[in-house]
Amino acid sequence: MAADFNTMELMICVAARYLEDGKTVAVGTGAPCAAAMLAQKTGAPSLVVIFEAGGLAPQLPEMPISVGDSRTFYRAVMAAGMVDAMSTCERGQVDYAFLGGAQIDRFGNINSTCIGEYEKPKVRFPGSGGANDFASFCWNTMIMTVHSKTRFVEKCDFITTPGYLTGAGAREAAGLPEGGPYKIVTDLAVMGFDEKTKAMTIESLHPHVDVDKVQSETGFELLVSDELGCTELPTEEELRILRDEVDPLRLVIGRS
Amino acid sequence: MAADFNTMELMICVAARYLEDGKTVAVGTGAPCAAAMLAQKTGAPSLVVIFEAGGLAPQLPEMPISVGDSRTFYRAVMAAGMVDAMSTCERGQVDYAFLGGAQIDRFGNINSTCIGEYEKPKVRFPGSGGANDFASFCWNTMIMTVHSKTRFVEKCDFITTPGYLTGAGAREAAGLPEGGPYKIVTDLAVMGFDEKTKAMTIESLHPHVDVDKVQSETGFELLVSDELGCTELPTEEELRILRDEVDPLRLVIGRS
Amino acid sequence: MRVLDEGKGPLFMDPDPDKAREFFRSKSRAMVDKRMSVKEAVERFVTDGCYFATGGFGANRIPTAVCHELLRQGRRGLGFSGHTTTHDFQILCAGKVFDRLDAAYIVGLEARGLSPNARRYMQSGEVQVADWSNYALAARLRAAGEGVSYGLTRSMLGTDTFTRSAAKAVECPFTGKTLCAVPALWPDVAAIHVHYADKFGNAVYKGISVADHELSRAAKHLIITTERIVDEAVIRDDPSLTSIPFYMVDAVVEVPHGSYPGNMPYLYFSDEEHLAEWMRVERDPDELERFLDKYIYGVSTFEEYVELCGGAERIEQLRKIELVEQPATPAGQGA
Amino acid sequence: MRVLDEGKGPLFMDPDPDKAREFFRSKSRAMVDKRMSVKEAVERFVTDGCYFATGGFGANRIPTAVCHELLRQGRRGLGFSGHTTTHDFQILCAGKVFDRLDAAYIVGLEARGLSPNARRYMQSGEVQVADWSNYALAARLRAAGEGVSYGLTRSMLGTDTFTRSAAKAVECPFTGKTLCAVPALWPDVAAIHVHYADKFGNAVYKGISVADHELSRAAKHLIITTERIVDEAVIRDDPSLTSIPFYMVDAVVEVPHGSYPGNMPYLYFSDEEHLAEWMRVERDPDELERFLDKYIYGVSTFEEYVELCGGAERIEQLRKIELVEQPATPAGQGA
Repeated sequence: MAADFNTMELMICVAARYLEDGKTVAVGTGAPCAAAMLAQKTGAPSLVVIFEAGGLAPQLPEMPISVGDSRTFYRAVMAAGMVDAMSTCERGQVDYAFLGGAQIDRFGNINSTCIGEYEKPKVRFPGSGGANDFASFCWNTMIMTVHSKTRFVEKCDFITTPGYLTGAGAREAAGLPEGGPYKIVTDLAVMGFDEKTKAMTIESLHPHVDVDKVQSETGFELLVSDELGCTELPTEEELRILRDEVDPLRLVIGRS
Repeated sequence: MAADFNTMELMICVAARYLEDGKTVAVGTGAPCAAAMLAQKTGAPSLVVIFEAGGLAPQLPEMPISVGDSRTFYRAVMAAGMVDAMSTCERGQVDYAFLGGAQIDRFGNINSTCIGEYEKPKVRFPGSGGANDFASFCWNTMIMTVHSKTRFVEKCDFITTPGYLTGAGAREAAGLPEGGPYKIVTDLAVMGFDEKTKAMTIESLHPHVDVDKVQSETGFELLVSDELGCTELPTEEELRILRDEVDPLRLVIGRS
Repeated sequence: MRVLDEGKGPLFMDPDPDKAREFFRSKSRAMVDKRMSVKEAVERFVTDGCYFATGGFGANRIPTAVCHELLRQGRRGLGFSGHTTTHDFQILCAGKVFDRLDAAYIVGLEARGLSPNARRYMQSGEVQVADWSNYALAARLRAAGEGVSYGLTRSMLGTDTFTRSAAKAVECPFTGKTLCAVPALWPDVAAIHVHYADKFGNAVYKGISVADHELSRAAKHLIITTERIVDEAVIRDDPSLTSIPFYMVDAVVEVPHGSYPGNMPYLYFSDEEHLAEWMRVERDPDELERFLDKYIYGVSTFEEYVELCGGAERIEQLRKIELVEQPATPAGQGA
Repeated sequence: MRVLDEGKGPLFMDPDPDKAREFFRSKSRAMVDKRMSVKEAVERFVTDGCYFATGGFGANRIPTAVCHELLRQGRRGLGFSGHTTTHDFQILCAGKVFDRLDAAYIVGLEARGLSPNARRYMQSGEVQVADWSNYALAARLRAAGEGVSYGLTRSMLGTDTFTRSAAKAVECPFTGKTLCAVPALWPDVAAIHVHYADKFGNAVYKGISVADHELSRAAKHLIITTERIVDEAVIRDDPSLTSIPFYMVDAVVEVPHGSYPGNMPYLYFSDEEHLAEWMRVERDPDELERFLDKYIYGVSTFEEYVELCGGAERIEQLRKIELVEQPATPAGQGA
């Protein structure tokens, strides 16, 4: 019988598996960091973690609260700066970056700036931070988020961070380097992007979820992969490591 | 009676007096460094010395052999890098720079690259090094050199480093920041530059030298300042400090 | 080489490098004693309407004492910028210190959530904003420190972040490709907190530099707050360690625990309980008012503030967390 | 925003950042043991015709062992660049290793005078040259390390140095002022000598960085020669000190006294007598030939070379000079 887990644990375990060994990942706090730490303790022991404020390849003793706090360069190979960290991304040495946001559209564009009129917003969010840079520079960007219609929207109120912009060819036309959204892991499914159109595509459904359910929680029409799969559940071992070693204080997995 | 001194000692003592206290100077090895050290020990105790390779405000224990050797950051306030040192110049914080070269023209342009055809030169010299950058960025550039017709030429074979280029307004037209040649100290005279035309102008004659003598050793017509002066001789005190403290091994002053 | 597109966001500061050069030409390079109180430093260098920037990273190695002092002295109408600004931003919003903002990361405190009061202020329409990415802001400072009028990045392109910035998309003269040009930014004054400095301003920070290398070379005036002031000889004994040379610095202020309630690498972790308290009281403007009266307006020195927050005992607890002897649990979270 | 003028010098390397990104995408980021001999490092990473660059500053913290090995392995047709290159340049000229050159400071050895053989080679017409300033070359490397296609400086403008470079004068899109745009330079391989490194390539140098921060981020392949190899824990114990992260590095070669006869800060001063000997023998090509046979072609390791030059005893003398216990007198000069 499958292990018992909450949706945060599920998302983290699923996301972690996409991080290949020997690659680099730029992470923030919370779930992305947990996914990177889990990957390091499972299939990707030599995954290199980079923080935008300058922490390079730390041996994280616990989850950071800020991407610039001491934990992010605890026993790191280098305590660098933002220019050095971001330059590493810009010249093409960072494989994955994790992003978050309030809204996401079919091309993986993200809004983390505001809802409503820009000059006097209904809701003001933090803005880009390093997200726009990561999404512009890194080869594959990943998103972990809960799946809802208010989040997966037809049109973002503001495009803070580039996905594929208006679709195939648009990044190139804008001058962005090759790269773009890779996987979106939600509490319902894993989505990728259609190779031709760059539109969001359901690739794998979580247990007890069907396409209609995912579509009903999405504000635009999703494509469905020809090779639609069923998400592999977290293993007992993954859950044990996540709970006992990665997040023993349940700072992230306790939020679900 | 005046002290006995050689022309190198004369040039160094004269040049040192132009370095105001509390200012910054970018220096190379040899005579410029001796002038800066002498200034620090006489009228400009808080003159800040900067080396292009990164040494900032060292307490020079002796003359460096290279502008990147250990002496250039001995007990410095910072062992920085070339970008940091040059940026300090480019953003306008360095008052003086000393330059040298094989040829100099009436507008203070300098050749330190080659004599003859560029692709297959008769003589190849080092090239710019940091000289072009210093002359572009620093507020006042200074030259110490022996005075001869082969050095003071009508036209440089190659303009390595900018003086006033083709004269008044030319730096601005080329896009260079404000700045340019300030004083040229030779074994015969001190020359400045005419405010209006930016042409080289005799400002002060060394003892026993007249305008004709200077002109006869110069490959172009020099202007003569309305306030032509007589160079003040090195004092006993200056010479003592130069010989005993700045260059006790006579590495520079022994060359004359 | 053409300008292909341009953001329509406001450009608050002139990117003319010759004007900056004129300023730096007149800035003293004399190695003189620059020690003073935070009160004096703010009085002398931060004027109403000037453009201000903080070093560090939001709640890590931040110049808290300078931020508090800006409130106490009632500074208004400032321009402000930060790559990730969190608790520093929150303090400045509480005093409505700025009304022009180059934003990259604002109103949030990362994993701690969003500041209710900072959001209210940013949603009030009282603040003129340009949006940027973190790296774009760092690139603006870097260009300024290098004395050129713009810097380059390949980010921001194609997004509303670009549109709401004052960046321009330009064609590379070598490759024909599109790059994002960002205008140099010389803040009028910046404050950076460091581990130690001598009285002339030669300063050393440890751990990540964030964008403080760039900021310290770009700021026209620079206030250094430092955990401790050391003899000049400590600096000269190992010049490889120096982060900031004295000639950039205008004021050296000794402020032990000066990043509190933020994290100071190797010395003390952030005080998550106090930061949570900030977030809690911000829900109610009246309660925030009382809170500010108690912790900022009602004290005259930063030392008093630290005392109010638990003083040496609290700092000792935070030291243990910093040294990983105890876990860093965000208040109100955890099992 | 227009291109106002352009240098007519050759551009040896493609400044396309997307091609560089493709390379770096495929470059391994795995933390693996990269220790090898200098022979193996040169065999694997420096191929005939590739573009090579050295770290340090001419005769200060230079990768002498790699330069010697290039001669022993008979590398030809290389491209080469250096901000100030002096003794390193002299060695490479002795082997006619390169025939394309981005020059900023060449043929001279600063206060020591000019290298007769380097001048002969540079006056032979065999070398295709572009001239730059030191800072322009550093700015080219910096742009490359940042992943953009060009960098900016306000130098070089209006001179023949500009004309003989591949720079372009461009109009600033913000101010309308003229700037000098220099194309990004990603060397195929660079060699940098450091104080210590772990086996993965995390490397630390002390003293001035010259342009090695920029070079280490720009080079596609990087050979680190190091005075000593340390345990990974030494690096992780104080990550503030790290100069170069492992993922830039391809080879880690332990070479004690590896900058000899150049200066290594805090360890040994330059051997002015040996450098003077180089200058002397260079006057006569036959004598130079015999000299090279003895010191480079006739030995198989760098250790043998140091032995020939006086070994431990000589190094101890140079250590005393470095520590300012004895003066550093250029040979043949002084009272």
